Amino acid sequence: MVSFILPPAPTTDVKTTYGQEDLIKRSASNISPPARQLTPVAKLIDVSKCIGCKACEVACLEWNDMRTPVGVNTGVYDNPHDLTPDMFTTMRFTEWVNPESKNLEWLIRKDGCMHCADPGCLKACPAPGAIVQYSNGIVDFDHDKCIGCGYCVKGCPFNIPRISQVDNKAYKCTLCSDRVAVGQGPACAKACPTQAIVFGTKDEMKKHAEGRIKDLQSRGFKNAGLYDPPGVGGTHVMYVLHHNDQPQIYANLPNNPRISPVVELWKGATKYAGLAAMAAFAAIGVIHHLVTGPNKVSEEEERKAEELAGKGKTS
Amino acid sequence: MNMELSRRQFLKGASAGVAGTTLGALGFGDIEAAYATSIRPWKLANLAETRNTCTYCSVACGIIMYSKGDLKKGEKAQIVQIEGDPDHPTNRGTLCPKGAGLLDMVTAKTRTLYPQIRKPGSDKWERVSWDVALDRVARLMKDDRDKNFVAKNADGVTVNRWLTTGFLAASATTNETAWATYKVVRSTGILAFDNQARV
Amino acid sequence: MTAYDVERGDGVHPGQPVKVDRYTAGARVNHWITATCLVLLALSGLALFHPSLFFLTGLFGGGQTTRWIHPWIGVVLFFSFAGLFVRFWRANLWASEDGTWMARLADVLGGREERLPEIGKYNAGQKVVFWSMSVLIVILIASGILIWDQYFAAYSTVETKRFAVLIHALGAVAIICVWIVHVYAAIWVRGTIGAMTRGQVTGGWAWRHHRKWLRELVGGGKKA
Amino acid sequence: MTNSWTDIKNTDLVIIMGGNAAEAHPCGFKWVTEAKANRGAKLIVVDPRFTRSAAVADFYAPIRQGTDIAFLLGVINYCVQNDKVQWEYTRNFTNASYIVKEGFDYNDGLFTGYDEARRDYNRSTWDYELGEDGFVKSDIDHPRSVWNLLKKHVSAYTPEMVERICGTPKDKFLKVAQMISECSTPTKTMTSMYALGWTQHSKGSQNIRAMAMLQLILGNIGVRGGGMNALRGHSNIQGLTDIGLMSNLIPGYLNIPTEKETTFDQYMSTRGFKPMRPNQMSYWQNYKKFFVSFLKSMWSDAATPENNFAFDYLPKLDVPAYDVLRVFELMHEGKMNGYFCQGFNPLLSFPNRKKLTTALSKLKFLVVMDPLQTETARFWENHGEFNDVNSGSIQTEVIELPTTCFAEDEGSLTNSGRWLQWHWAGGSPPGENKHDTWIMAQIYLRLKKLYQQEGGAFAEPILKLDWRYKDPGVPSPHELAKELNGSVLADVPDPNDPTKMLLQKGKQVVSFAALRDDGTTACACWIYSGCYNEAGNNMARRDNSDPADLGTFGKWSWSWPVNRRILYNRASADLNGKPWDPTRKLLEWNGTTWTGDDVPDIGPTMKPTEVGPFIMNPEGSARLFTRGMLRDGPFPAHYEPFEAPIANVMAPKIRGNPVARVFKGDMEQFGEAKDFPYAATSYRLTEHFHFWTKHSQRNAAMQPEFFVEISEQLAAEKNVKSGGWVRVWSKRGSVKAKAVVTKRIQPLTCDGKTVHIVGIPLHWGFIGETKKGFGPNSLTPYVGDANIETPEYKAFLVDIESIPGPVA
Repeated sequence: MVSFILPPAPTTDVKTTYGQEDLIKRSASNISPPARQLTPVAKLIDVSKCIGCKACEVACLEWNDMRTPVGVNTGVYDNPHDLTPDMFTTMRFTEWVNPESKNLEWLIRKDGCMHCADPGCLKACPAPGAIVQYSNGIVDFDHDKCIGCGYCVKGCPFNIPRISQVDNKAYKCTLCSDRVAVGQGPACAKACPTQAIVFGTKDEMKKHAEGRIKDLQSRGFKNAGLYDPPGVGGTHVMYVLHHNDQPQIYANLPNNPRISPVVELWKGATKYAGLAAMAAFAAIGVIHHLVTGPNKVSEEEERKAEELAGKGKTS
Repeated sequence: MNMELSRRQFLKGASAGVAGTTLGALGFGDIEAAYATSIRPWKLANLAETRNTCTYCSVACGIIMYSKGDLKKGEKAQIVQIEGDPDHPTNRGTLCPKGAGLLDMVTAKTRTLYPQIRKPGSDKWERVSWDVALDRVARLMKDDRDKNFVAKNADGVTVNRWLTTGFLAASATTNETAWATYKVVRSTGILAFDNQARV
Repeated sequence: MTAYDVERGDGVHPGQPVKVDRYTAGARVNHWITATCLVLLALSGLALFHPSLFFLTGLFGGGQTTRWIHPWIGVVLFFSFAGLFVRFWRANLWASEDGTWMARLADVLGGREERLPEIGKYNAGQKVVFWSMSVLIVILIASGILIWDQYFAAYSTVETKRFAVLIHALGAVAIICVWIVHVYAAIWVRGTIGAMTRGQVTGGWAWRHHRKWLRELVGGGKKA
Repeated sequence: MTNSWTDIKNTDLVIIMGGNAAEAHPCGFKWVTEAKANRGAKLIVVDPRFTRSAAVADFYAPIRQGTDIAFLLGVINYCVQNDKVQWEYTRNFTNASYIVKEGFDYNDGLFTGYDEARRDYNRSTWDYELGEDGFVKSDIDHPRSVWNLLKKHVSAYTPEMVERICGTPKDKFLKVAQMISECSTPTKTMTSMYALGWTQHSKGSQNIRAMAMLQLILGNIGVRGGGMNALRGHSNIQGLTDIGLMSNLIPGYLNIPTEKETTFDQYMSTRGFKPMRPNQMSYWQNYKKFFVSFLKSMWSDAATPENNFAFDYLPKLDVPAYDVLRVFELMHEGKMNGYFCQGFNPLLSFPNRKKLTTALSKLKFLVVMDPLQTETARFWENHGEFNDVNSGSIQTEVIELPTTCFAEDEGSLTNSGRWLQWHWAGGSPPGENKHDTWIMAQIYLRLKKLYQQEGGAFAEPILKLDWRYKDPGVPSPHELAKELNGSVLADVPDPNDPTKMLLQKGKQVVSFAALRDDGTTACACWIYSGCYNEAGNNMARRDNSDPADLGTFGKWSWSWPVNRRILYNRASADLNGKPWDPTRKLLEWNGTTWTGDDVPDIGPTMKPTEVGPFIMNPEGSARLFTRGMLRDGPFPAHYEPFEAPIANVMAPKIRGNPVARVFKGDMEQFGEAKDFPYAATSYRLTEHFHFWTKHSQRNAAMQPEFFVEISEQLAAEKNVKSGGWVRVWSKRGSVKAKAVVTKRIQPLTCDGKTVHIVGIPLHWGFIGETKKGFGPNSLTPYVGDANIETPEYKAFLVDIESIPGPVA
């Protein structure tokens, strides 16, 4: 019996060591494409199976040795209320009345880093190597290199990274790259009781999603689909949504996320045009000097000044 | 005789049960690899593993407790991580939020740590030794039992019951503890004996 | 407006050559503080502006320090420049001859001063530098505060910050270009730097470049 | 559970009613999602609230708390009316065709024989009619056949009546009934998942019976993917109940004698039931073997045939049971001096907290053994409004003994699927914490010493208690587990071949089949017999292979009885022993013996056509009509909770369950709908486990603060803002909480009246990492189920108002 609940065991390919040569992207650096291409991985979050139990949140906290403060109830189940430097993932609950069926649907979305193929955080980061992307797709922060400028926050189309007030460094879900490195899935995926969160190679996750989507369509969710937004080159954290035609009902999941054009302009044209402009001004100065030579005061002019001053004195 | 299957055997055996937790090489390689990176080293390296059962609800999920130090080797053991047991047929490595937080219960700031007595009318605890506490308990029991034990009821029927002291048994102790408790409590003739089955 | 052309402390000392007081000690200190800040800001800013310049963070003891020190230098610069502004703004108000001067930019660049009108304490070029600096610094401090996340993260949306960070970058590029012009002019026009070091220029220098100002000083001296 | 968690993956329809599996048992609920994903199974949730289970359900129907019987009898009525009955199963495997005694009747909400003064029935007419042969008469067409009486009984519960009582819109009810009725075919099964949502009512037992009856007529008991599955609460509550840690129990569901049963023979005479139908097994005929073996395990050599195996050492009951409600009532009356709490927090667990505090204050001594600091151990400590007591005036001596927790302890736990799973200690205890076993042993040894030195009241049972452990100070889990399994005390020669030994002295018995009533065997808990036999510790088995891939896992740990995974599994095959559904084969009769994936719940060679599947019943069949076994009726009937927003529309004069026990003074403590207009219910949240996880910082952060849930409509009426503060009060107490205003709770219309529901989760107290808070037990009424006294936590009345937040 093929289980739809859990993906098939992945077919392993070339074993590899894990290091700089596995990076396909490195913040503020140009690197040559990696010699080996790792199997792209993905975490699939099936929102239709999520019971919002928060096991993933607690597992994440424990695995990462984090604690998030005991807050207050604000009239909703969303505790903690938002992502923080000590909370890489959180459940966002939405009570949505389906206009067609008139039935209440309790939409529960696990929010966290989407591990974009084209990561805005990495694009914005000025610190070389502080944000890296491995060729399996995981986008990771290297806190030794992070300078805490918060550019990643501005670069992210999903509003994920958070800057710690304690050590002024950026934090977000690492997709448990340390677990994946030793052949395990992320802590959240392992814990998830209903296996609404599953982890595997991206291809397997897409296949797995197909099965789930068929099942959902058979249950009347005709717009069920996979959320793998092309605007950011696809993501390594994907959602199965029962209403894929309107992602925004899931606590404002972006409809068609992409890196903000402002950020593109800032990190694109501006960067180069800026340097060029400054260089140009300097160069013009040098050339001008060569051509016209120094602008010197002549003896005669000194004398004229003395005359003027003298007049002024002797009169 | 207790067959221990490795997680991977289990994978082959059952339907891809715990694939989610034991993906072979998602690109990355072995443990040394993790050390070689900027990411913090594999957290569970060189820790002792002990199999246990979640203490909370009666789904009874299998768990693996990772400890610094190994009780089986007679060492002091400090548990540092608790995860679901991927071999377990029911939970297959998964845990609910309570189970995922088990470690915090083991290491809770509000765990009891030594015997204490609160004297009548007092507003504070006094720390005492086990001997003092246990002798006191035995004495209180005996005095009450001797005073209020009912050997025969009004009709002269032998009833051998002790009604003035009651015992509320736990709900998460082992069957073995339960049996030891049963023996002791019943032998005294206590009838006010109950457990958490109802609430 | 000519009255504005003479600033406090300006004066003439006859002799051979004539010496002319152009900047008071206070003005010079104020200027160099501002100048230092601007240079440090440029260096730390550029370090975070383009990866190829990230090595500049080394000058400040690493990226983290660079990140937190940059905005504080900005604050110092802002107030320091405010001082300069108070000193210089009147003399930098636009005068009739400035238009002509601008129109004859070719002669300016060619160093053919004789074809230019007599100029007060500041020529149009210097005034343009002065006012661009003033405007750009306001833009930079404003946009800078918006992206000073360590203290002000909560006060604006991410979208606002995105625009702020772009504007900050553009402003920085502009101000650096202005600064290059400023510095180059000082070097090209020999005898200028002394104005900001010793506070004096030679009479010839004043005659050649700011004759109107010189006449007023002399005239003023006559009045005195 | 009749089945197991993993078996749920075999079902076609899951009905979650009287429970909230996704919320309270997420990892067990996994198997519901497995069934949905792989079998296309459907999930129905019927609940007053749109729960986390409902969030992933295919169909949700609202219901007013405390009206489940009306709903379920309505579904049975629907099945009867539309002939959606698994007839072969119902005819052959249930008592549908048995004839009931003349004179049995049901009128105005009452069965024959009600005595209002005693709040009890004379149940003599609630029984079968016997023939000359002494066996029950059987004829399904007889006007007094169980089936015809059932038909008549449920006919009142029309869809209209269900809507009127339950507030479930007719169309939604019919949809549910129709979906359920489809499972009457032999190849479709439904599983029922329930928990405290059914038990915590004054008619809790009948809630469950109603569903059991429905499952029987659908042919869903004993089959894969079927059954009655009690999710159960704590990790070993099943085990503690199995081992009989209750006032009236002996391990393995034997009973403590009452004072009417003065002698051993008199006690036995009312047990060991004879078959009521020809050829039936009536397994309780072995009662004496289990009972004697138990007595031997208690008092060993001191239990001899001469002293009736120490029958007199057992205390005799003067009342049906000393359940917690009765005990705290006695405490409240000042009739108790001492109390022990072993890993239990009654101050937050039992109803009417004010009464509990008064009761505890009247004790001479209270001993608390717990790994965590409990509110109960600190009931005397003033915590402002959260525990507003005057320490000085409380004369109770409290002794707190620190225990180990699961991680530091070895032994077995029994889960709701009856699996006994062994676990190992992995951590060193903190501080001076000790195992509960060590503590019990120390208390026992010290008490014994005192009796040896000073003598005292009836010391024999204590002095002669079998305590021959390697280290009497701390019996090992293995020694105790072996006692649970049972052993042979004396050689027993083989009757057929005297040269051979049937049983060998000192050996562990294979299973309860080997137990004897002559004192030659000892066994602490007969249903656990086989858990630790000569084959070793079967509870520690970890072979998770599942050959049929049907979730049996027969070699994983050990389940009672005799490693049987699905109870009544013989009923998975038809009268001739062929599986109802070959694709979900469990057992099959091959002509000479039963074969299959599970241990047969019947003699392996017993002919299917002769012996019924329900061997524990003298009838050999399952009971739609339960004779006099339950105090409140052989059939379930709709009764309102003691505190209900509307009167009982079927019998307006009856308040609550007419035979539920109500102590003097408590009746006056029930509130009226006019003063307390809103229907409250209490429940658990997935982020927390009772009062334990509030000690876990990470769990505390997930759900930090006490709140109550109300509908947007009620919030508007009462001008309550979500996230604002409210006060909720009943006739017994008052609590302050944050308000969660939600679409997940909707007002219902019952008997023409709008009923607003107030949801009150538990979990908060005055110790731990969470914000200090109250619990629903400050509000709940002091009354329990008519049969087993489970407190009525799920349905009571409150009023609510918006209040300004505490000035912090």
